[in-house]
This record gives sequence, C-alpha cells and structure tokens, in this order.
Amino acid sequence: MSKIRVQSTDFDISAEFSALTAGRADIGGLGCFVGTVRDSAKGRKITAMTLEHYPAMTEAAMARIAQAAEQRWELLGCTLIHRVGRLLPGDNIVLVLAASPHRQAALDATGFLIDWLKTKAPFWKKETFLDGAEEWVAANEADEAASSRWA
Amino acid sequence: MSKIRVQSTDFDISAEFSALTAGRADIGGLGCFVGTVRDSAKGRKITAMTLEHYPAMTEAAMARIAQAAEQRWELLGCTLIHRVGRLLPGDNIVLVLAASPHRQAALDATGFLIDWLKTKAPFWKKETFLDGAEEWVAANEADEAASSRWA
Amino acid sequence: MRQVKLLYFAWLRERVGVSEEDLMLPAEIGSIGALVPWLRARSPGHAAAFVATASLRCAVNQDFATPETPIAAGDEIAFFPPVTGG
Amino acid sequence: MRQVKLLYFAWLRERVGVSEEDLMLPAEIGSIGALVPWLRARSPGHAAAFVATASLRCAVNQDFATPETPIAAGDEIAFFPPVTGG
Repeated sequence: MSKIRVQSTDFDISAEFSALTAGRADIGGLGCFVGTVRDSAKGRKITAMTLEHYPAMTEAAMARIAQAAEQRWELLGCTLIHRVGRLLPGDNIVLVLAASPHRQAALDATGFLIDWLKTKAPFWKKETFLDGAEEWVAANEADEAASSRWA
Repeated sequence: MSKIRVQSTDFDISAEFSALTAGRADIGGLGCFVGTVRDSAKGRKITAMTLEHYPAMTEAAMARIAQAAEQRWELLGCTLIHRVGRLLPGDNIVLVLAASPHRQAALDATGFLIDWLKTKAPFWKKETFLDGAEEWVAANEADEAASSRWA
Repeated sequence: MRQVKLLYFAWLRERVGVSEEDLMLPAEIGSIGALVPWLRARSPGHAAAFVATASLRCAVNQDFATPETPIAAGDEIAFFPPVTGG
Repeated sequence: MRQVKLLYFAWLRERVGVSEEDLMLPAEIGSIGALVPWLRARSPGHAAAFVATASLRCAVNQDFATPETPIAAGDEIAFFPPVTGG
C-alpha cells in the first residue's frame, strides 16, 4: 500500500494525491509534507543542492519505514518520493503523503516519515554557494532529536 | 500572507502549492492536510455530506487564526480552503497549507490550523445515509481535546 | 426595548424553523444568559432548539460569546450547536 | 582472507578517492571496529576519510552496523557521514 520512489525528476503533487486516493472513499484525512531547496544556509546564498544516495539501501529502507508507519497508525496508504542529483533553489526535494480514516493518524504518520527520512535514510546533500564553493551539509542535531521522539 | 477561502467548488492542490511557493526560494518545508468525505460513519454508509457555515463569521475567524499561526511559527504563508454545500464520498472538504523555512514549524502549524478548523470554525456537517436519513454530525470530544493541546 | 438580529444554524435552525429573525428585546434581557430562557418561551420550535444548553454555542457580532456576554442594540446574535468543520 | 566490497559516500568518497573497492581482508579483521583502523592505514586518502569516527556511519549489506558487527566473506560494507536527506 506504499509507493516508494527515488528519482532525479520532479514529482507532481496533485498526481500523487490522486494516485493515493483514486477510487476510494474510506479516507478521512491526508497528511502531506514537501521539502524544498532553500536559497540560503547560515546566511550564505546557495546556487545549487546536489543529493547523493546509496541506491541498494535507499528504497529497501524506505519501504521498511513505510511498513512500520502502516503498522503503527491506521493508514490506507502512503507515498514517499525523494529526489537525487542536482537541484536548484525552490526545487522540490521530498514528498511524503499519508492517508488515513483519521486526521491525527495522517498527520502523525507524515511527521514520523519525514523525520525518519531526514535522519535515517541514506541521502547526503552538498550545497553549492554563490562563490562556487561546495560543502556537504552537516547532520542537524535537532533533526536527530526529532527522530528520537518516535523511538 | 495567508489565503482564506470558503467555496462550494473543489480546490486544486497543485495550484494551491504553486500559488504559495511561486517565485520564492526561502521555503524549506510545506505542511499540508486535506480532509475528505468518508463513505461511512459509525458503521453506516453515507451517500452525501452537506456543510453549512456562518458566512459573516467564517472568513474573519479563519483569517484571525491564520494570523495567530503566523505569529506563533516562522511561516512564509498559509492557505485555508473550506468547502460548503453538498459533497459526495471521496470529495475534498478542507485544505490546509503552511510554508516555513523549517520542517517542524510547517508541520506544527498545519496540525494547529486543522485542529482549529475542526473545533472553532463555524461549520456544521450533516450526513445523508443510504436509507435517506439525515443527521447532523455530533462534535467529537477527541477533536476538542486535540484543539486544547494548542491552548 | 432594543432591536437585535438572531441567527440560527444547523439543527438549531431546523428546530426554530427560520434561519434568522429581527427581535425587540425587553430592557431586562441584558445578557446571553438572560436571552436564552426568553427565547425558549417564544414558540415550541424555540423550546425544542434551546432544550439542551450544554450543546449550545453562541456568537455575538461574530465572536464567540458566553452567558455573561452583554447585549446591545443592533447586535447580531447567532446560536448554533458545537461546530463540526474540518 | 575474505573478499568484501567497500562503498564510500559523500565526503568519505571524496577523501578516499573512489566510490567502491573490492578488498581481501586478513582473517584477523573480524568486525567493523577492527576494519576501520586497517582501512585508515591503506592510504593518505583513507586516513583523511576515517579521521573522525564520531561522524562515521556504516552499513553492512544495506543495514546500519556498529563497531561490533561481524564481517563475512562477500559482505557489502558501506561507510558514510551522518545522513542529511529529507
């Protein structure tokens, strides 16, 4: 019941909502999170963001976490799409969708899934700054803490 | 920075995402919730859902709560759309969008806004059952409790 | 005597039988708490609508009100059940 | 001696200078904890990549591993910095 994708191309939010809800009327609420590339970090302008991942591990790990969410909350389906490659400021990075009969389950599962993607899924971001300098993004302790709330 | 609508027509999720994000690259995360009409309640089949509201009060109250959310979290904009009139199972009822530089603020504001819409905005739902019976939906104590978490 | 506009929504509207009415209130009806029993005596429909005050909500001039909220001439006073939007 | 495949990601890959390598491990390298110092001695690039073990993460056969995780012939062993997706 989960759809997992790692892709370099953009995703279509409406199409993903439609795919998750098509032909069914048992959904009461859909939670969604979309992460996008910001044009600055720590006060410096960013011109690009490059995402690398560990292909053999990524989709299997994403499928497992989607399954864990479906066991933890009453979900009728979820969608996880993560982009890789070179992205520009304003571009979409990640989409999480969770459908449930109940609002709170949809929202909680959405928060759980994006926290997990931030802290456990094997993706790495490199930022390119205005002067051409490139730096790998350091892991955020606040993100690690957000994930541990779900432990 | 907030967009508030009460309308009988459906909304286009992608168009609302685009309207909120167009031309800007300072957003890091977008939280979204979509509420839809379920085809059953308490084990009975539903054939329609009719939403009534208090027009003079609704949009002003929605604008105030959007402003409250923007003061409470670092938001770059939010969108609240609530449908009224006669809806069918599977139809969209409500859309909440919240954009922030930060993931957690976007998710928390989304949860706050939909909890508020459920418990404080002057909308009333009437369900039409398979046998033609019509019943006004009773307020949900769990919803009231969810809202009080934000007090 | 002060004129006010009464609005009813959802099942309160259905029981009262009208969605709104303009009423002249006697001077002694100074608050929402005093208005409710006065309305209840107006008709069987009003009596049926205002039977369960625990499930009654009120807004004066589009703001949520309590039994203590005072009433002034020209007020728009709305009664409705607990809201069920979202 | 057991053959394993090593994978490196992000700045670990850049410092080691290759994204993957097939290595024959001596019998005494039985765990991830024993493998790291052995890798560090392979080249200046490896030494630079494995300098800060606090910021090192490892997966064996696509599952997160710890220093205690044992190594078997044919394993795919990946080293990378803390993840930053989402």
